[in-house]
Amino acid sequence: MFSLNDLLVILPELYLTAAACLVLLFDVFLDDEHRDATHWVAIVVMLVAIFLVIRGQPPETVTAFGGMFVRDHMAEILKVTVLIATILMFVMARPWLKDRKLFIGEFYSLSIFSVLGVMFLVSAGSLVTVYLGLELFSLPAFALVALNRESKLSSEAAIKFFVLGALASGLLLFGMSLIYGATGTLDLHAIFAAIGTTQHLHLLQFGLVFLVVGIGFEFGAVPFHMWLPDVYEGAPTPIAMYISAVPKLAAIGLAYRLLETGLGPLAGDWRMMLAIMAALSLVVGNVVAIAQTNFKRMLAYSTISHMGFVFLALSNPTPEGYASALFYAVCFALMETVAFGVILALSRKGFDCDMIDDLKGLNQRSPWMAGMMAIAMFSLAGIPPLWGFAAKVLVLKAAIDGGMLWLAIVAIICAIIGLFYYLRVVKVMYFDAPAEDVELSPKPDIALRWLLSINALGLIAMIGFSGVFFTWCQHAFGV
Amino acid sequence: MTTLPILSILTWLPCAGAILVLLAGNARPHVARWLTLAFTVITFALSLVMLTQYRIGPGGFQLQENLRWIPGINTSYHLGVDGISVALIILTTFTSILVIAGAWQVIKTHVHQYMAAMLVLEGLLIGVFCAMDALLFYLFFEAILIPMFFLIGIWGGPRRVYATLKFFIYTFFGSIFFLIGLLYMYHRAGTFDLQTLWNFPFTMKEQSWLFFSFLIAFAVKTPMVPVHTWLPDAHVEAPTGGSVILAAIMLKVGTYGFIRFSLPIVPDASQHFAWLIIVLSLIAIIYIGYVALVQPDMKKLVAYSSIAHMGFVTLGLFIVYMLARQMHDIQTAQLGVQGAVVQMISHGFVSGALFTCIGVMYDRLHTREIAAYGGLAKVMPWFAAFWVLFAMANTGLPGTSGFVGEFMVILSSFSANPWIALFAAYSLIIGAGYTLWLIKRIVWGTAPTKEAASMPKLNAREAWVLTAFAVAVLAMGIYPWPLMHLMDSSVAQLVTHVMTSKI
Amino acid sequence: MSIPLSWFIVFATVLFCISIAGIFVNRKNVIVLLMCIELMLLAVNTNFVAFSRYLGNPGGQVFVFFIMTVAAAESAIGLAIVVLMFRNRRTINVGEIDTLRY
Amino acid sequence: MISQNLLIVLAGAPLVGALIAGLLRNQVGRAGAAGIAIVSVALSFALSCIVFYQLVWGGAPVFNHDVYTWLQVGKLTIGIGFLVDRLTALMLVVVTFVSLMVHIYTIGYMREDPGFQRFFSYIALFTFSMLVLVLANNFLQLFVGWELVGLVSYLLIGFWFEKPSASFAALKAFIVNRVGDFGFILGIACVLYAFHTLDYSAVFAQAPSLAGRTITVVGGHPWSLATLICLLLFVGACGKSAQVPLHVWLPDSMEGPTPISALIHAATMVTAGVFMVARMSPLFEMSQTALSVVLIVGATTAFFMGLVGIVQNDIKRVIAYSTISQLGYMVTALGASAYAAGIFHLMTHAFFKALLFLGSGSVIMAMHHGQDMRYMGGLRKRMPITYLTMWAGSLALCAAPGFSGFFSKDQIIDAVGESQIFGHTYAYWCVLLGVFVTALYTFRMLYMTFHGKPRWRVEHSHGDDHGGHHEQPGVLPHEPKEQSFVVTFPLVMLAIPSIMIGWVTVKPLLFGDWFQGAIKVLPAHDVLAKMAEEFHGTVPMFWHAFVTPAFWIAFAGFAVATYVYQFNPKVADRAARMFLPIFKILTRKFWIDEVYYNLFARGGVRLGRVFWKGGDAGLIEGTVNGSAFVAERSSRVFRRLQTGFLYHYAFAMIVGLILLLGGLWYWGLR
Repeated sequence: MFSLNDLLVILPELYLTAAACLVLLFDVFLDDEHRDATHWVAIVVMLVAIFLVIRGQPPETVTAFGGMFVRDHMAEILKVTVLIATILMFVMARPWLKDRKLFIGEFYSLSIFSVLGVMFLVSAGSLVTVYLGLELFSLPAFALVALNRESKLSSEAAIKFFVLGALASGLLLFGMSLIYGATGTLDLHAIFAAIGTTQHLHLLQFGLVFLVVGIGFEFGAVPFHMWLPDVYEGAPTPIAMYISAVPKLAAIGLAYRLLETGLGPLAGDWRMMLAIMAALSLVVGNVVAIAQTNFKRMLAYSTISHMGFVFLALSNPTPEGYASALFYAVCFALMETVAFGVILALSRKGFDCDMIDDLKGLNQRSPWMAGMMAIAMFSLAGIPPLWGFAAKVLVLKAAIDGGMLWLAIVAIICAIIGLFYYLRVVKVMYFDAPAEDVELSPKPDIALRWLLSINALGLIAMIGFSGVFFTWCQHAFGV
Repeated sequence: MTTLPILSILTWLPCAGAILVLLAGNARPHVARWLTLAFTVITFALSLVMLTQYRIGPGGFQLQENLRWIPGINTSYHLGVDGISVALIILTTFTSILVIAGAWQVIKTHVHQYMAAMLVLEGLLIGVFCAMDALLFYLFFEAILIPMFFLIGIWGGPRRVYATLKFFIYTFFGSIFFLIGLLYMYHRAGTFDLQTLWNFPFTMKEQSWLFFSFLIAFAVKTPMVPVHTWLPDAHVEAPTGGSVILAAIMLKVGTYGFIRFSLPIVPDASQHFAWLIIVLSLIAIIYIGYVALVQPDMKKLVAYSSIAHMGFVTLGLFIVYMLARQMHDIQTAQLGVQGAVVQMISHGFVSGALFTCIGVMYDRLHTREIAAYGGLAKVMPWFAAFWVLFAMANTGLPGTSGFVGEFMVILSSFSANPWIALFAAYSLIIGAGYTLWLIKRIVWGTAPTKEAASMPKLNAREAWVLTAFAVAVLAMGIYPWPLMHLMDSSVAQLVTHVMTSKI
Repeated sequence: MSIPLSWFIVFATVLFCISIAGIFVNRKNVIVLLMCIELMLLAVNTNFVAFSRYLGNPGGQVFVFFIMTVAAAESAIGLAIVVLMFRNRRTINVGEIDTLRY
Repeated sequence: MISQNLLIVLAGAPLVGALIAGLLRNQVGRAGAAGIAIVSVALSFALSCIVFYQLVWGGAPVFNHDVYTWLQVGKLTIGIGFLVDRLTALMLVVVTFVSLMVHIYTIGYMREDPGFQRFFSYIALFTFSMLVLVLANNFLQLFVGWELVGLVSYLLIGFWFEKPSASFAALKAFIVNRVGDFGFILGIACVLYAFHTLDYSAVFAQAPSLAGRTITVVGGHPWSLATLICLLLFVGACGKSAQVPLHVWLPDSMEGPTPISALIHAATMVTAGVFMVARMSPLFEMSQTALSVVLIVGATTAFFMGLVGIVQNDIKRVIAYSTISQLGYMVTALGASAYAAGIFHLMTHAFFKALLFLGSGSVIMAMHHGQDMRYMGGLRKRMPITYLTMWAGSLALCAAPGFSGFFSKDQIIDAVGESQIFGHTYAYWCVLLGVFVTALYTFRMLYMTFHGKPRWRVEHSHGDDHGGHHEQPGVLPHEPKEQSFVVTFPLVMLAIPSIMIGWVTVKPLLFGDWFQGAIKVLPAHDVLAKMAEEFHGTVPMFWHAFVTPAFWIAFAGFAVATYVYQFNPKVADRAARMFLPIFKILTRKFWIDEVYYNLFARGGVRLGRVFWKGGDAGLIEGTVNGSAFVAERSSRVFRRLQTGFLYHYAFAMIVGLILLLGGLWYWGLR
């Protein structure tokens, strides 16, 4: 039976569970003009959660509940990043939500619950916790996508997200059942140990494929990417921002737990699958993104291609590889927040700044915003001296060290293609004349502007601190 | 020796200045202008300080700074300069001042952004020339694209968007393979430190692959035939300042890359494929010469002539193997490399000056068509004098800087193989052909239109900028020894390093 | 005389395939999709129970409880979304939900 | 002992003059510019005389030092310095003297020209460049001076830049010279390859080592290194000294003001090639082949270009072709290893040809910038000084016994006669017949200009607008008259040496070792030595002239010219009609210009277009933009995969699943 230490280990999660419920209750007693209170409370909750995560972090890995819950540095980094990303979303979303009468408490409580799911997922120690974490994360996400009840697009996006998500988790579960059958345990480490002795290797590999599909879906890797563009486009922009950043981080945890902790010995099989998916994602993502006119949709395809980069690193199943993947995912999340943040800042009541052409002549209208967006774009394109460059270098290096030179070359060729659409955004903002009818003035919301600026400038500053951060990442995987 | 991190200051001071200038905002263009000028001047002064601190005798890399950057992949913030980079840095800082002065009233929209971009560009270029870590070099090497992208795209001519996108993607295409090469080297050598890589024994097969990964990057930047087509467009559309920086300094980054990477890291592959480079260089000299001959647009003409002149640089760099390894003629080999480097510097001044001249004319008639001009000698006599001087420098007339490099390269290439010298020397004829035909059409004769006949005289600012260029060109042509002395030991070290095979 | 494990697995696999087929063969109604998803989870459950019985390890059956709970929540959300869909679109015909594409 | 500072002042003074006259043109004004230029050149003339004196009589040793290091790579050091031996000294005096005369003359000739100061700064700059060339003590500096004089010549030919013909001629001159320099620089490179130094003394010291050394340029055919070096250098000489086939620029260069034609395109610059070959005598002596090439080229030029001179009507062009032909004589002398004779003729020619040009210039001024001899005539009375000096010059040119030209040219003819190297017979006939041609065109020119009835008329109607080339030919605003002192003084000053100089110089220059090793001749080639045996002093040589074929041939030329152009001009036209084909060939100058223009100028432009449109715009750009287009297109195609239908999405997932399974089955299962 479990001891109090176990509760201490999952303190952040426990706290967040309680906090989520509290926020929900708290919000019930507020009327619309005091809604801001919920906002600030939610942010405080998140900050406290960050504090708890970092503060209570034991120097070395500890497990709780008979190994069902693992608390290690990787989980810590992922949790902190997710929490930060969510805070960013809260702050940047507020004005947007207010404009659309969507500024409601459910937004916050749902988000917090979803984050909670991620936190369980990334520190899961057994198939059960993996599954529960995943569902706890995705069910609120479905709801969030449908947050805007009047919007046709949102509901369509929600339907697609929901059905495909359910399908994916079904596949994942089926794989889990097979692996359970082959190894006779749900505990990941036990599975790892059992693989050496099992007689049902085929069953195991069979299950592995299903797991890979599930993971691929979470990442949004080709050919399991179909949901991603539609959801990005259909979902309310803040939610799209959330979905672009958080699930990717969760998926890193998911992949590491399942594939490395659980099925490490089968690396020879799954790394090839990941490599193939990586190549497909890179090609499809970059090529299709060129023709997009909707900014969010373009970002979706660019996300797909970036997931290809993450797989590039994962296809080198060494701590170095995982570290690079983690680095990339975190970096990517923070780049996406900037890109979405800018269009959130530029949207107004009745005007969603989500077509690329809406950004025309932004440099004349508000140079600062244009600068932020340009930073995000160049960073996504992996141009130095921006953070995306460091991430790209690390990932490519991981691939080459893993003997996947061909994949690296595919990746860079696709990166060249990718340049087309990132540069097009910059071109539209800087070289085109602004369209008369739309007036592009960023929100007067101070918090948003500051946070956005910090986030964007961070992308430049982080190139200098890449060393430090990468050391953390390596540390997270025990290098 | 002082502990002042002079190189870092040189690199980052302009960038810091850029931020200040941006903060100055669009409302007060003059503040931006003066701030920028101040920063460029200070940087130039500092570069002179660096020159005094650099001890010429021993050569080698000095004023080194080394900080941990990404220990995870064993790359560090490692700066250092040898004679060649010192020369190039001073070229950069010097030219930047003139560019800023040249753009004084010419740039009217988003002045602060223009100035900031220029400053960032300057800083990054200096960074390229002092980076001693391969990844750091790549960082600067590629970061240059961003400010240039904006310079062409925002303040450029009618087809600026096409030109700038082409420029960016073209060069990115080249450098990304370079990146793969770097990572492969890391994979083998376990470090990005240049000095380690220079001595790392790569096998012939690896060297060949690495050679081409380097080649594609530097060939695009230099640019060499057949990947040169971005340059004419970029030049034609870029604002004057952009063209000047592009021609004067950015092209040098490519050849500098050859010096820092291709020659020392993969010497055997370079020897094996030297013929390729030499052939391409000769094609650049002759083929491009003919293409330049028929350009109706002044800027295109000068842009093409730049390509042809850079051909001399690559030629001088890659005959070193024939001379040093096959004929064991170290001295002539040094002559070739030295000539190539001198040509880099000289071309910086000459092409910079020529583009400034074209800019001066463009500001008056807003066209670059050769046919639109004529009789400058009567309309703007002093300006015409400058034109003739720089044109003569472009044709490699003795007494101007243009002569020195070409002379040395031709001389040394003859020892390598008379035919190379024969084709290289052909530029004496074709170069004179296209340059002086241009002069004949725009400086001599009579003005074709009333506007062309009534162009206002040079104003003081333009006159000073051109004078500065002229002084540089003449000084280098009449007394090039100090420059060579500055670089001599570094070149000698390079050649001796290149001589020893890695396999 | 007991039923061999393989029968269960085959049965579960068949169920699973049916459900999947249902998801992309069905062109009509979103509700059918929800049913298919339920069916899929049932297949998984059968697998878990069978395995756990034969391995003599209760973990699988515990997992099944969780799955059933989650399934309930999932279908709740699913139905909610479907309702929303119908409110906005006046249709829940899968073949007509293609505003978001390309 | 010659002091270095003296030499620096000698060479630098004209540069200073040029800079002041050019850059401060408005501050110093017209008089100031002229004064400064003249003073500076006069100064260097005086210093040259001092140097000459010190060297010849003062017993000063040869001066050879670097002033500063220009280039240093490893052990290779190239400096800018001075080598002053008797060859240099002679050139110094000649150059500075003629230059000074021309400077003075210019005051008169350019009096009304707006570009007065510019002109002075140019010619002063030219003097400087020429001095750099002459004083060079290494190949680099030689090349520097070589190109600088080319530059100034370019600027001066195009001096009246608004005239399209002028700027075209300038361009042509520069590019043709560049063709020469192309060979020249390769020659220098070859020297470096052979000797690993560019210093004269070092190279000449090692020159004998060339014997037997070969270089393989075309696979399997080793060439003599010496021959290659000399031929390449000689290409340069051809360019500067307007030898066939690179002579085409010199006639056009007459577009420049007449003083320039006198100074640059007759007296000094064009003789640089001759000077250079003489300077390189130690090298040329090493290669029979090179020498006979020189010989043949020189002889050809001497004869055929002279022929062209006969049919010219522009007074300056006649003298221009005569210049080419005379240069041919000098080069022939070099080819026959009679370097001294070549230099000697160079000197005399400098005087009398400058004289002729300045004289023609004075005529042209009188004719209000009309240059066509068909509208001249009968000027004898009106401008006596010009008339007499021109006669003196012409006689010298035709080698009339006693005149300076006689001494130099007859020696050349004899030398060629003595020479034994390949092609000497051909050369001998060329130079011999050349004498006839020379006499013919010279006296034709004299008669058409000064004798006979005036073929011009005076109309006071249109006022005092100058620059007569706008008016219809042969119509003058006012009577032609003798020019002012500044014009006539140089004529006289030049006439004196044209008449005298031969008497005093022929013996020492040719038949003693006057040059003291500045010129090296192998005993085998030393034709002058052979001639020295027959040489019994200057006076006997003078009397001996009347029994030489050369004299009588020249006299024949004189006779024909006199008969045709003095007594019945009809003959000329009849002859022209009778020998129409030949006449046509000559008037079209053997069609060389047309061929060059169409082949190189036009052809080059056409080639450039092909390269540009086909290569750059077509091939490369096609690929670049094509790939971008492909990316765009494929994007449009692939995005269709995202149909928007839920079941397709699900289907895609399942397909992916099955593919992975299949892949695993195919490869992974073990």
